[in-house]
Amino acid sequence: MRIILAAAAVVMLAALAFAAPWLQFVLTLAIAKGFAALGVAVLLRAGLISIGHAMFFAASAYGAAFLARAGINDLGLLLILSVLVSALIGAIAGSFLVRYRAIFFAMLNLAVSMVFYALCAKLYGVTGGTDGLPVPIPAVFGIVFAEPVFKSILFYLSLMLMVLVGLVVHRYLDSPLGHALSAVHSNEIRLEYLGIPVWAVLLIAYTISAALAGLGGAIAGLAIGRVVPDFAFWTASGHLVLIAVLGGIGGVPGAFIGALFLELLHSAAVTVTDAWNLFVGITLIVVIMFMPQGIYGLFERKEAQSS
Amino acid sequence: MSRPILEAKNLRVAFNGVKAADGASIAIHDGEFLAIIGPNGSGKTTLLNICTGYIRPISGSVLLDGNDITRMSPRAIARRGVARAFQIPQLFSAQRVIDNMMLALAAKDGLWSAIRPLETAERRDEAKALLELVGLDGDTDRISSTLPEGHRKLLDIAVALALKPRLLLLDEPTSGVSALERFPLMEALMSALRQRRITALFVEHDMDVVARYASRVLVWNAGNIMAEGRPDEVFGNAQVRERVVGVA
Amino acid sequence: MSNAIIPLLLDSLASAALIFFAAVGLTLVFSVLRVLNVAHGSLYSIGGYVAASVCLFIASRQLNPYLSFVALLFSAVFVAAILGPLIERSLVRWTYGKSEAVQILITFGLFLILEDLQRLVFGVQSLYEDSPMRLLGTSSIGGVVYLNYQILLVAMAVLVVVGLRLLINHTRLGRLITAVVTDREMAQSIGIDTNRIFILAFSLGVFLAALGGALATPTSGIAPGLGADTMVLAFAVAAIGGLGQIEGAAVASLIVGFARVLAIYLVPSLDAVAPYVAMLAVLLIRPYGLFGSVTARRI
Amino acid sequence: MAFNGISIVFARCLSLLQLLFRLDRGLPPANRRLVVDGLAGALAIGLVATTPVAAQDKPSSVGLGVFTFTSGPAAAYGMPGKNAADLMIDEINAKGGIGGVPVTATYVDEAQGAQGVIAEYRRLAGDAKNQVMVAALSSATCLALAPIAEQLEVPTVGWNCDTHQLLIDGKSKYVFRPNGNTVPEFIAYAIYLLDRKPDVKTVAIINPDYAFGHDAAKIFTAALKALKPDIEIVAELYPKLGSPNYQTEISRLTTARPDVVFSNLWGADLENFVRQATPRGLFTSSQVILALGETVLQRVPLPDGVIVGVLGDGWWMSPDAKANPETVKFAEAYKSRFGEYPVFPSIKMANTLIYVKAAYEAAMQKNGGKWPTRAELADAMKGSKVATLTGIVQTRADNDGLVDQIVGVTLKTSAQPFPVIGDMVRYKGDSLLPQAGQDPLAWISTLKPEFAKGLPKPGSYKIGER
Repeated sequence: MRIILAAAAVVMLAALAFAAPWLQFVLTLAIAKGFAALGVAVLLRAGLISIGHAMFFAASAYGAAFLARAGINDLGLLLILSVLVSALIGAIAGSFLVRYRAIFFAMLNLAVSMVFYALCAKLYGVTGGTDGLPVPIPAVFGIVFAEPVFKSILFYLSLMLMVLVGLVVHRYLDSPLGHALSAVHSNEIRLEYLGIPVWAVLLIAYTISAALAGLGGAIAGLAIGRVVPDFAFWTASGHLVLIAVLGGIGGVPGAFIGALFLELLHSAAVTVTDAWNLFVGITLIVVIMFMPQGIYGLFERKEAQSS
Repeated sequence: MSRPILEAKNLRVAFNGVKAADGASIAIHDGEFLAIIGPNGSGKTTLLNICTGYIRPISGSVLLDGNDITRMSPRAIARRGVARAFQIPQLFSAQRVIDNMMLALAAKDGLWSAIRPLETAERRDEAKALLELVGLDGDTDRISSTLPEGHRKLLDIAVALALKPRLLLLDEPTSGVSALERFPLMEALMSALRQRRITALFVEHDMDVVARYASRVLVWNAGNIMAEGRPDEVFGNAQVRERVVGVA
Repeated sequence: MSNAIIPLLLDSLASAALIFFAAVGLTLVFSVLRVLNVAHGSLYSIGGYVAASVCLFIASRQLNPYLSFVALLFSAVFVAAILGPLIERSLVRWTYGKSEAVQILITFGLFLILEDLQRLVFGVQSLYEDSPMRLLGTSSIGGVVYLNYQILLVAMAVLVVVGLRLLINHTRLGRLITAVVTDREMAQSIGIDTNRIFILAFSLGVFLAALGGALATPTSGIAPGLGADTMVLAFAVAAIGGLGQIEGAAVASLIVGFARVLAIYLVPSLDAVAPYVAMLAVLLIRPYGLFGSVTARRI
Repeated sequence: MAFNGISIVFARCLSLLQLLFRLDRGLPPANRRLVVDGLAGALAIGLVATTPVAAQDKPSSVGLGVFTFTSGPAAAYGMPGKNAADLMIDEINAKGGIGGVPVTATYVDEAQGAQGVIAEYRRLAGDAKNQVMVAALSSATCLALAPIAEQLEVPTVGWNCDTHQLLIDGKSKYVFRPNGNTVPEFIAYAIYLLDRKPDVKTVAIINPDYAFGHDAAKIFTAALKALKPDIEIVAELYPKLGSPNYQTEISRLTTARPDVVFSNLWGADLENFVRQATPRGLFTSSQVILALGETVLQRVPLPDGVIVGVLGDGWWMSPDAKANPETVKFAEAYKSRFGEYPVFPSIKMANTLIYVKAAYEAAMQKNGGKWPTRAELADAMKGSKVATLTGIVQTRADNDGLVDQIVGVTLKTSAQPFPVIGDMVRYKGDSLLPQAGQDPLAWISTLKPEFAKGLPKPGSYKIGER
């Protein structure tokens, strides 16, 4: 049942973009942010809230820009390498960040991401400062496509990756490592006494979450054609957490559902008022207070009742 | 007598000036069921904390199979075959009972697989067998935080057993367990320990349990060993009767 | 460069004073309520908007210009009196005892709401009203002309540190707050109305944020986005000092001010990086901040 | 019909979604009209995507996507641009629009950041009605939009966009800038400064931290060093765009004790800087150059003798402007509608719209009166020469514009309650610009002190000359 639902949703997305091509851009970005929010949700499972994951989103987009400048001009290679870049940064940052918990973890992630943001904004000679860097259109298997074609390829590739990566992350969360990650949230002492190195469990999760954010960032960079420091600003990180929580951190689809939900909400809000942040803020508060499982939780509960 | 598995020598440790151990030494040998009794606040849990690396003594050392483990982490010590069950159960309260068990089983052998699921038929059977042992086989799919306190305690012990330890440290295994269930639990536990050749050290308040199951008893008081010996010897000691057993 | 030492120190002080008010409010709220208020920066900018609007009104009606000093203070009181109890009762109270993730998200939601409300109420153009600054004139110190208003700001910051310390150590309210900070359950059990303390402490935090915004308006412009920038800077300061430490916030303001000013004098391209590098450096060595302390977990 | 209705509703719903995803600070679009305009557009895209844009019938309106800052600190510069667009479009429509078709504009707020702006641009470009984009104000936005304009083949006219990087590769087909670029703009200040103060030794720079600020500093410095090699730059500060407070920067500038302080801060940043620097004596201790100073003349009291200009020829009170009845009429209409006289961003915007209108007319003349395609419009812009409110703009082969540069100093007069520009000079547009395709910085470094000798001198641009 759940598989059918998910498949239907993916087909619907594909059809939507086909029916309204301009929506492709928005949907591509939505999926990109969904990846990053999924990364945040992975860490939330361990009870760790990162207000800094936009850094990895941005790092990977910058990575794509630099790699393109260095002459790497293949979509697949760009995606893989820039995700590796953010995973590497994630592993390095994570190796000292995962020692901290609760508010300290949040604060340190914020601090690291703000250093990154400030450096991107201020090192004009390297990063182009607040103007950012262009991310040119790469070739796909050696073929250079026109802009609209490339954007379609990128969208359908993102859609495919959403399914594939989603499945992989789902498997990961269901594996011993994934369960150990959730266990960090409930009882770290017991984990230690099971002989499980919490540090390593978290570092792996942190690296995975950075890679996910990086995948999102690379897609976003390619879709937008430009990367700017604002990608890494703390409010961007806050929005990622928001998407993850709105969708519900319980399952992999939550992050993507959260992104989609925000779209619908915005469509409703914008016809009434310009102040869509107001609505997003209110919705966030309402969801947290009254629907702790997020929107995905609604689906889950329905299913539990019907089965 | 055989070589001790675990040996703690000349331990000194203090909290806010209160001495929890003051130069005491203990040893536990292969196949023993060593009970530690003593008044509340005498530092029995602290002793377990030291032996498992959770806190470090001011001075003194802890040896496992003759190797110094004083400065090791609880994790490293656990990986050397020492498991612990806690006075207050330490569970993954948001997870199901069976997941608590399977994670413990995975910790022993299959943690590093990030792609294969935690739940395998093999692991599930093994977990079920242990749950049956402690009498929780009816609760496998419950979220562990919804168990009554006594059952949480049992689960905590089952989790420790799942690690297939050589040495099991039990902190008041029967506290919180109803009087009716106490002896059946201990019977099951003892048979499991014997069957799996697990040495055990347990801190206990219930003198009936101690008298019946301990192979040796050690009386801990104010950071020192007050008396030591077979249960009948120790309970024969007048000082112990007055200061410890009476209180307990 | 030697002729720049006195200006460098004075600028650090002035820069520290600007950020101190927001940071000390954040840290005070955290120490009493154990909640990190992500919307704190918005309260700062609301204070600024209200103060600038009132001062502009005074200027437009050609009232006595010295009234604008009263207006700065009054604006902060006004914002605190209305928003403090409202936010505490409606949102923050709900998060007590919940996880940090929930607290951060709820206040992040509040941040989004307040940012948009400001745009709706005060518009999207930048505001500027400098009559209080002009009234006070200037002084030449070490060959550099400073605004007397900048010196007033430093004095105000010192006043706030001393005032808060006096409040906490020498008043009944202060003792009640201390009791709640030390042991919430104990305080409750001996009959302290903790809810009242929370409202008061939160409102005091709002007042300090709004005061910071109000006092900043005569020397800086206000525009959308100010709240987000202030938030993260105030947060850096509070984290360096140790969340919950009043004197820590003061010292950390000086550190951040000095770091930023030093960067502008020596490596101007790193001015915006300096505060966060300072924050990262301190947190990596002492995650609980310079003045903070951490309590060990017990089994 | 029913199907049509449904698809319109569907398209409307979809169009509403798309503003959502942006990673900036979440500034909402300032203008609801933008959304409403998008509704019709959204549907059209679906159709246009399958039918190539060919020679068309006259549309019901000429759509223009106009990109400017309508919120935040930069709006102090962006709003006068928007005001001028509103006024100019009304004037054009009052005279029958373009080829009989009325003009409508959809405004996009650049304050929402690159991501949102790009999304908006794509959406507007998807609507066949919007054949030309007037984009944009900020150099950062222009640099971000230029590759998309080329990809989507939409004629895009930079109404402000000063950075010389924009058209430097000379390959641009669809991006135009009927304005000066940073090269002539800031060489002009170097020449004017050296004419006025030949013994300048030390210079400090405070510019906003992005392409425009850095480019300007590079060009101004290079020009100064080429023309007077012993000049020393004693401080270079790049505060973040939108910084509210400059007190530390002002101290730093003061301690450096430079002969000259140069700045191309703009918008509310410039107002803030001037308000904060004036009482602290910066304007008396150093000769200050405010490259965009004309925009704040009516808002903050600037002392006399500050070197200011208009980055082009767009000053509403210049002798040429005063001699043009259209300009005088425009300025008065602007004053009566918006409460102050147009500043140079207003004039730049108005001139850009005149340029766009001229392109439509030229294209239609060329293809025999049919409604022009986007490609034909771009073609018409290439190499064009258009008379504007304040002079003439000539489009070079590389799509860059040639306009004259006016520089002067602030001067109080009895005629106006605010300072005006006196002691003016008007440099010819082509005299300060290298040939198309030449690297501007390399070109500047080849300049010799004699270069300035052949140029007009301060005070030479007066009423009745030219």
